[in-house]
Amino acid sequence: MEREFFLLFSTVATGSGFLVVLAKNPIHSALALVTCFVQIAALFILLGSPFLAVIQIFVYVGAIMVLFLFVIMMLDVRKEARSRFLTKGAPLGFLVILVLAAEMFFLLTRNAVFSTNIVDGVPTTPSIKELGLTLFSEYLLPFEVASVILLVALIGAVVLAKTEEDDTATKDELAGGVVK
Amino acid sequence: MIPVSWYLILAAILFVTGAAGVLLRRNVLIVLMSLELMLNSVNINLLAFGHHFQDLRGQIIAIFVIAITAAEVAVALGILVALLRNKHSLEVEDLAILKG
Amino acid sequence: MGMSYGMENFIAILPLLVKMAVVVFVLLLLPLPLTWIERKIAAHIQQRPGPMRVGWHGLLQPLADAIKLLTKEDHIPTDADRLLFRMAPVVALVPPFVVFVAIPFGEPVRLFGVDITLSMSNMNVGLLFILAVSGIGVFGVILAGWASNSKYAVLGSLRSIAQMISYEIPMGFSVIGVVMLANSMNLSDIVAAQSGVWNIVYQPIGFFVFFVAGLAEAQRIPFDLPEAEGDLGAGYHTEYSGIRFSLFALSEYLVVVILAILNVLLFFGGWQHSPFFLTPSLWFLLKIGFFIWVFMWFRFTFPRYRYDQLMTIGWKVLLPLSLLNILVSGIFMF
Amino acid sequence: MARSSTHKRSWIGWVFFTDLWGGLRLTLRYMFSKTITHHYPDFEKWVPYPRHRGHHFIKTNDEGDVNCVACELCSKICPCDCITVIPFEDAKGNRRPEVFDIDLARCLYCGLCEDACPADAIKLGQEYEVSSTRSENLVVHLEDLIAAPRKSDNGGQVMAAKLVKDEAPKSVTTGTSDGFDWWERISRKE
Repeated sequence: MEREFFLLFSTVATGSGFLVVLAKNPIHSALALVTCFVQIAALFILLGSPFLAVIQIFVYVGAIMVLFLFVIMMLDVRKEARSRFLTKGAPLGFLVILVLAAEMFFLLTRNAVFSTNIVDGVPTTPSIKELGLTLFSEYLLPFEVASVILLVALIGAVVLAKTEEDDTATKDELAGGVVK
Repeated sequence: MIPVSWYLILAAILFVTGAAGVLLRRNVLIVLMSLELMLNSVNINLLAFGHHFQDLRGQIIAIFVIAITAAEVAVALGILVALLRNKHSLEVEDLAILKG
Repeated sequence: MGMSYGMENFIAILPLLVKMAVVVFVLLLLPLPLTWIERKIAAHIQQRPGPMRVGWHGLLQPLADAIKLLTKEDHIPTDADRLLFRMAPVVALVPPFVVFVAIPFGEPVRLFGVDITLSMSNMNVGLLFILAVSGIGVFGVILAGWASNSKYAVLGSLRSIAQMISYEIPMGFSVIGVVMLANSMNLSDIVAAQSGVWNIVYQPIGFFVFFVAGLAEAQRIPFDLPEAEGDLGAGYHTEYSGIRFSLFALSEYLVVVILAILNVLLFFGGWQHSPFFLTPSLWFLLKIGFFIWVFMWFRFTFPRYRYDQLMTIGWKVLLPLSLLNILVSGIFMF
Repeated sequence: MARSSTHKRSWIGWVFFTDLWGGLRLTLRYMFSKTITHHYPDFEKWVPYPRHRGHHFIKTNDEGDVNCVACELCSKICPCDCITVIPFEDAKGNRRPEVFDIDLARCLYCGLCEDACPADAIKLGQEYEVSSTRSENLVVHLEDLIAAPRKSDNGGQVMAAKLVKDEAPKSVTTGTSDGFDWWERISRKE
């Protein structure tokens, strides 16, 4: 059962991942990315971390992608959809991608350690309580640093999106820019 | 049980897809989205290893990744909106003004 | 989250399948009585009788409306993004249904010698799950607005996005006090924690913020800016007709029901303290009905806020209030 | 209707939403009060004022002949060209209409025919239920016009009525009671 679910989720995730890169219209590729993120959240449940799955949906799907779509809708992308697809340096890029893919393929197939499941017994799902305790004790400093970074990003986004003259568009951008 | 290598292969495929988007596409928005895809594939890896080795740290680092990504996207989109106000273009090559 | 662990035999998942079927059936039929009730309330507030002609006091009117909507022409604008236009109503409908996976309707009951929990999944991140999934609901609105290729629709969905993003934050913060009191994000635990006193007593500010933010999330009056008929036609579903339009209406009604359920579960004790003549689940449903009635009462009483007022209320009133609520509850619990 | 209250509220009222509660109290009272609308067409019917311009009728004189002299002035003045008149000479040697058709689907009930008529024949009466599912039924002839209801003598009242369902459904006033003035229902006792 689990195996079938994994195959289903990973197939859809891979397909929509390709669509992100291949779609001409940014809206389409954003929606493909949303699909991909939802599949990845489902995979997180298979990996025994429901909390991360919900956070994934909350932050990535509910906030980041909505923000993306908001910006895309504010800009005029109809003419973008007709513009040139690839960059000038595309051949070099293709080469790099090929090397990267080959390298990963090589590492994954030649390394025998990960091809078998070495944990015996069913792995237990760590509770949210454990997760929270570890986060707030052992990783307190990184946590605080992350929150400061979020604050800085918030202020930065507001400053960037703010225009000199107070036009009406600022309010919308502010509303979009403040989130996360 | 699903062998951890399956997750690694999936993550690798998504990572390469994302990298292709970053390197090949001209549209800034799609480049940003491909970046998100790469970060997510890394998250899959983190959680897969955390699950595999029964270690909480995988989840915790994934939480940090998600938090920092949120910050990154907010700033990136802010920069994008500010840029578009000055230069009406969404293409990567038109935005290379620092190159002189 | 035993989603796929050890569910080999069919008997084990039979109760789950039955529960799913019941919930889907009820949810699909729920808007019929709700539209009738809403129209009757609207009518009586305006001192008129409302629908009277189809059936006894117009009881069959929603059925007639449904038949009308199903048989109407399904029109797609010329320059619309046809795939997304068709997808949007379905995308809007999915999150409200998914939310019901995590909602409990009472204590476990014994039926045919089997213990049956009155929820589909008693997940330990239930509250977070509900907030996250209802946050996805905005995608249907975005798709509809974008795919219609109409100015009204795009403006409506832009407003929608800004509003939903703004109010999700105070809404999420306002329930933190409740989670602190119950020491859990599991909805059954939250209800169990209110066996003494309802949370409304300890969390009046939290309830206020949640209620107002919920009205905004469901885009009900006085926060129905995204579909303000005065300035936007019908907002994001301006271009929709027939069956697709009715799917949007269905999802809007379900969001209202979810909000009522969440208000009762989080702040009004769920199925606790039922009076002697009611079973706990019926008592729970009664309270949900009361909240739905309150939402409808509000709708026909208040005028709409202006857009800048909406943003001011969200960011300058509700957000500080919810943060203050967290601070105060934290101090008291400490 | 709207009483403009400009008196200044204290901040305590603002914090506890006194004005919102006031609105809610008002609508709650309305929710459980009697409805004030006409229960038309099932139980009540509005009888229009005599000045109302509805379905046309043609007056007859004491001998039973129509007043109309078929001068066709109404047909000429009609802005939407909905009246057809064909004259003939009857046994007494008077000029009378052989055909007098009005297409109610085209008529805009402006009353110009009434003004133009030199013989005090055509008038616009009280009848307003002229709907039909077939447009042919909307062309009324001379005999229909003679039989049509006159101007109302008890206008401006709500009468008890019941719906008669046949080919052309109509609400027919019943009973002998005088009816009542509708405005009484919404008069506010303050």
